[in-house]
Amino acid sequence: MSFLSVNDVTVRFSVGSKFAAWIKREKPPILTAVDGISFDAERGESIGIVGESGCGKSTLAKAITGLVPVASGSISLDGEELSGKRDPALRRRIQMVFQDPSSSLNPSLTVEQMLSELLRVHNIVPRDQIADRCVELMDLVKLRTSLLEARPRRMSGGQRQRVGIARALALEPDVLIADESVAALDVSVQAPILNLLNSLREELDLTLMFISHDLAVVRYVSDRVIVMYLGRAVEDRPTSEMFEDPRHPYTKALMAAAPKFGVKKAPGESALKGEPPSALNLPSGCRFRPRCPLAAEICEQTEPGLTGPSEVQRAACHFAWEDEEISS
Amino acid sequence: MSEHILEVRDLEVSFTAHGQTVTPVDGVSLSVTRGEALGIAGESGSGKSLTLKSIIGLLPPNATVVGDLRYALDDEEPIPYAPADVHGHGISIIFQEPMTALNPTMRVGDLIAEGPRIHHGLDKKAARVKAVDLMRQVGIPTPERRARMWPHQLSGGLRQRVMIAAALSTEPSLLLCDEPTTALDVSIQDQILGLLQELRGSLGMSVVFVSHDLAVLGELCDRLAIMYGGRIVETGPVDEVFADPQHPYTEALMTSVPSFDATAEQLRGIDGRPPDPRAFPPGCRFAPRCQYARDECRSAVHELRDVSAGRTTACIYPELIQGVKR
Amino acid sequence: MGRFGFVAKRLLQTIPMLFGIVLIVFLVLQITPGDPARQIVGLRASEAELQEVREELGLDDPVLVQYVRYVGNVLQGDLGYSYKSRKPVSEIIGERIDVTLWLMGSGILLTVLISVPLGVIGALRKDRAADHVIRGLGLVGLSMPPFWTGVILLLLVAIPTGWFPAGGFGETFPDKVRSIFLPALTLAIASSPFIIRGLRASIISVMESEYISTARSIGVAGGRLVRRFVLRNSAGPAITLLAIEMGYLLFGAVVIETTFALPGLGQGLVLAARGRDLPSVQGYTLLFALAVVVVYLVSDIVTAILDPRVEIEA
Amino acid sequence: MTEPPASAFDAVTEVVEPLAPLAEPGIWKKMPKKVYVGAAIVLLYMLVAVFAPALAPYDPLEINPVDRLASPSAEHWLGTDELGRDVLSRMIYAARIDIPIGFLGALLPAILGTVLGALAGFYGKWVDTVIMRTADVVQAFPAYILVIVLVFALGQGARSIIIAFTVLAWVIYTRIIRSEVLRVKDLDYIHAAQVAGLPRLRILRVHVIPNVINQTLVYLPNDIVFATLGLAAFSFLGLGIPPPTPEWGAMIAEGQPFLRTNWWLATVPGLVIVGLGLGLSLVGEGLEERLRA
Repeated sequence: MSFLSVNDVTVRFSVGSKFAAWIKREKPPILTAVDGISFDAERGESIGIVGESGCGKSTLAKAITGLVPVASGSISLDGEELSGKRDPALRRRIQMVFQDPSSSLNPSLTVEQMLSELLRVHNIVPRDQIADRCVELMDLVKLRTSLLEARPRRMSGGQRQRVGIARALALEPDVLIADESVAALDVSVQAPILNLLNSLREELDLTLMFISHDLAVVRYVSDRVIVMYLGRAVEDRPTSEMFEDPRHPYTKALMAAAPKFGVKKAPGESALKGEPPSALNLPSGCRFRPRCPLAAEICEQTEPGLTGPSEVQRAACHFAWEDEEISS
Repeated sequence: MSEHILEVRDLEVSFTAHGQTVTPVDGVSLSVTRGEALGIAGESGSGKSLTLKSIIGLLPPNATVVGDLRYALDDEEPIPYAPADVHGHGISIIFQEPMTALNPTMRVGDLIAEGPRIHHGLDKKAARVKAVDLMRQVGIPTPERRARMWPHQLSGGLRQRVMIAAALSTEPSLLLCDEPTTALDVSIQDQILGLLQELRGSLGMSVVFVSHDLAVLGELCDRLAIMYGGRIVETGPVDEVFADPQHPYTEALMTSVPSFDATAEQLRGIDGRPPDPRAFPPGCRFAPRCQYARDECRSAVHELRDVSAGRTTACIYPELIQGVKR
Repeated sequence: MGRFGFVAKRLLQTIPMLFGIVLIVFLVLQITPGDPARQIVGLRASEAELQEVREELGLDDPVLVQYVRYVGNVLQGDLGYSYKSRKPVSEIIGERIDVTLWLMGSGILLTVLISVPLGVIGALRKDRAADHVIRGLGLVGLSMPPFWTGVILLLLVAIPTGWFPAGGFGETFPDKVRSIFLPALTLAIASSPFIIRGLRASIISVMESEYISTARSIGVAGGRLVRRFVLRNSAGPAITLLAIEMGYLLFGAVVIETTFALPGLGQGLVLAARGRDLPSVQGYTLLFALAVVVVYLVSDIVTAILDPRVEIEA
Repeated sequence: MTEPPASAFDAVTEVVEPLAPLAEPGIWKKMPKKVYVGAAIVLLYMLVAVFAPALAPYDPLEINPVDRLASPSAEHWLGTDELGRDVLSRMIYAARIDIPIGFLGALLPAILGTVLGALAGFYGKWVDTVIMRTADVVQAFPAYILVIVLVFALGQGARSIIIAFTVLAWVIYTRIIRSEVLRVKDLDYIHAAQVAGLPRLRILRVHVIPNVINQTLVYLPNDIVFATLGLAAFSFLGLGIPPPTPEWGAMIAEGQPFLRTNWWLATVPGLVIVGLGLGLSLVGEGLEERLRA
């Protein structure tokens, strides 16, 4: 049994107007944001989840933290099943760092109030040690202790993001999910936050799930990367292996599309044609087929499963492992 | 015939509120030659976007602009202009967020037709045909159908293409780009960059492209200007700047983003935060965050000095820079 | 689907609201102290006479039965009989509605004539002298009780010039115009500050949007910019604002009709309330509430037509 | 206009802008000048109300048939009314009626409306439906018409007026607070609190309310103006405070017949109302300016 186990998780939202559907005598349209995602993570492992907007990566994170209900499938941590209505003691073990530093901290509270509230409500440390623990947390995320008295408005984006990390660590979680946690920061302050996450993971033996649209960033912090497209995982491989030799055409295209130093853009060229289809109206067979350079007849008929030589070397393309034996 | 299509000398943009004056653009000079793509890089608060908007006079009314702006019509020498002179005549702009940049209550085809109707005196019907042509030119599939759609019915990538078509509708010789790919997905950004590169070639336009992302600028631009704290701190051809940055800030910017092809080594990043225009530090504005800073830096007078042909830097100790290992 | 769906949904939403309105008006009867029958027959009537009226009005039936009957009557346009004049309330309303329509109509006209130019000037001259003056006047206008404004107009305009009557409603068209002018002006002074403030904010927000920058950058300027880019985008909020203002205007009409002794619905409501004439009070109230519901509905539909983004979800 | 417009019923929420939280350090110092000017005016009115017995030269109810409709003089600064009562004294005593009713008539709906708005926005589902549909119905009655009807049903007097204002005016607070709660509820710090497993009521109390409550504070001064104007209007119509209690609106009504001869009888009470309204509006506008985030 793995430490964190995500098993065939599906998340659906009903979208559009129920009234419109009622008039048309149809069921309200259902959007499947996350469509049968499975993966296992070990304690201390760092998993990157990468994909473009609308691929379901943030929804997956919210499902794991319990912020959105799971339609089917299961999530378990350390052998314990995590339902939507999990009790606070279990909830505590999976914490999250959010994207936008301007809205991820309560503007009314000082850092100390924020941290001590959590320590108090969850009885993390005895009451008389709360103040000391707050100082320790600040040291952990490398912030000046004097900032304990500050409110978010007085802090820079990078500082706020560190407070966000401290807040998550206050509950002594086993799993830390970072959802686009550096995307809103200025380029020059991203690196220190990434370095901090890397060192904290080692220091505290955290299982880190790092969600991002940016392949290079994911590469920097993850042991293993899952690429998502329209709610599905299309590739799940160890980081170095995937970056050297991507197997899914979408992964290849994403890597080709990312701007690189010293490479001039060719006129009119692009790695990936067209735009993703609507998640409400998916094509038959493989959902990447309409944009795929390799698309063949089989892709129209059968949706490829996520398979590969091992549990952590998987890709959802009929042609991904053509040159290799698949051990199943 | 002059080489330059645009010349900006000692541009200052300032705002006064509650008796306090802030100058987020503080003495910027730059020039763009015909057919050239100039990239302006910088972080939030560097003044890059304000610089761009003052070229086309789209700053909010409470902004004060001082400086010498010259633009060359056809084959003439650059001459001073008022922003209204270039609206629809020579300079166009595209923005970061195409949803807010398109009129929500106007069909996209009608918006693109505005330019031809005003400047070429086309009637409604001819302008509409022209609009559809432009939409086809920027790679919008089924342009006849999409011309009748409202902005909110299009995806982000198509909206940005509509924005580009509207900008091209006045046949500009200089296109200003204000982070036009930042709000887009990587694969769509890649498409838009390819499109802009293609249009540059086919229309012979000059481009000024503003972005926080050096790699994006590198894909499209010939020359780079790096801005920090309301000033340009380094300029030069893209390849040379990347290979051998002559300002510590440029170097720091390059080493603070994880790269794609190199194996993971510890990223350096930059301590502190970008300076607040309300309280720029004295001397070299990067000095408080600079790993090479010496005492003299804190009183250095800002001046762009030539390093080699076509390259300038504001750093007084460029020889200290260790260089980027890539 | 689109906008048709929006209109359909909006119409459907109105139905439960109408029942709620009728319920509240009906409940007033229930909580009002005193015996309606006694009020009708007078203090000297015998117990038998009283009982007869009670039965006639069904006052002894259970509350629910009375409510259903009341709803049924209202649906047929039967609002009951006035305790005072014994005439049908609907007939009394018919006699008075003319004056109120005149007052509202000319009041709205003057409001638009005053507030649109001032709102536009305020927005275009934001934070300059003209804007400060307009905002200052607006602040004073908001604090002025409308009936007092009427009194001041009587004192400063009607009495010295003698052009306008101090009260009453004329018979001929010119007389009607003369007698409605000052009340309408009073109404306009009371409601303009809201509209000016809202219109100013709406135009400013449109002018600051990036699509105005886009338009200017491709050379759209002057009247064309206003016509094709500003107007349609700020019209929606302005119409909504005017619709909301209708609620205040109706109350303003009540007060102003009393100030200027105009025999309209508002004066009728006040007289009925003072005279404790319950069916009349209910009738007037119901009518006023219906007017608001209809105006809001129309405003929502018009804004939906103006704004392509209003889909059924709105 | 970046979003499609809301229905006219909910339009008030379109102009709601996020405000600084209640606990923003230093936000309550350094107010714009207009707040101090406005507050000084309001304070002056309050002092007059409190010290009315000491300030008023005469008993406001004392009838003096000999000295009817006297012009202003050293004895009667503002003259006397139809019944020979001293107008200045009546104006001063009226402050003891208008000010408390105006303040209470806004404060009670503010409390009720804020609580209901927070509940509707935070809990959603049927709680939201019930509260907001009720709000729609109340809002369908034009402004103070509902107050007239309620005063009709409950009987004249201060108590009925305050109840009627409360029944009517909670709607606007509810709409404002609800829309702000909906906005805040979707911010990441609320998600963070949920992920941290904090109890829902605690999230509402500590993380939501302190960040939206200033909306109520900013709207309150305007609402006091409306309530004061409303009270004056009802008394003017003869439906508010019954005579002989002095009340500014009623005094305007009493003075109107004598407009040609004793014009000050009907005009001066109005000026007094305008003064109070201006003071309150200045406070409201200045507060909003300062708190706008």
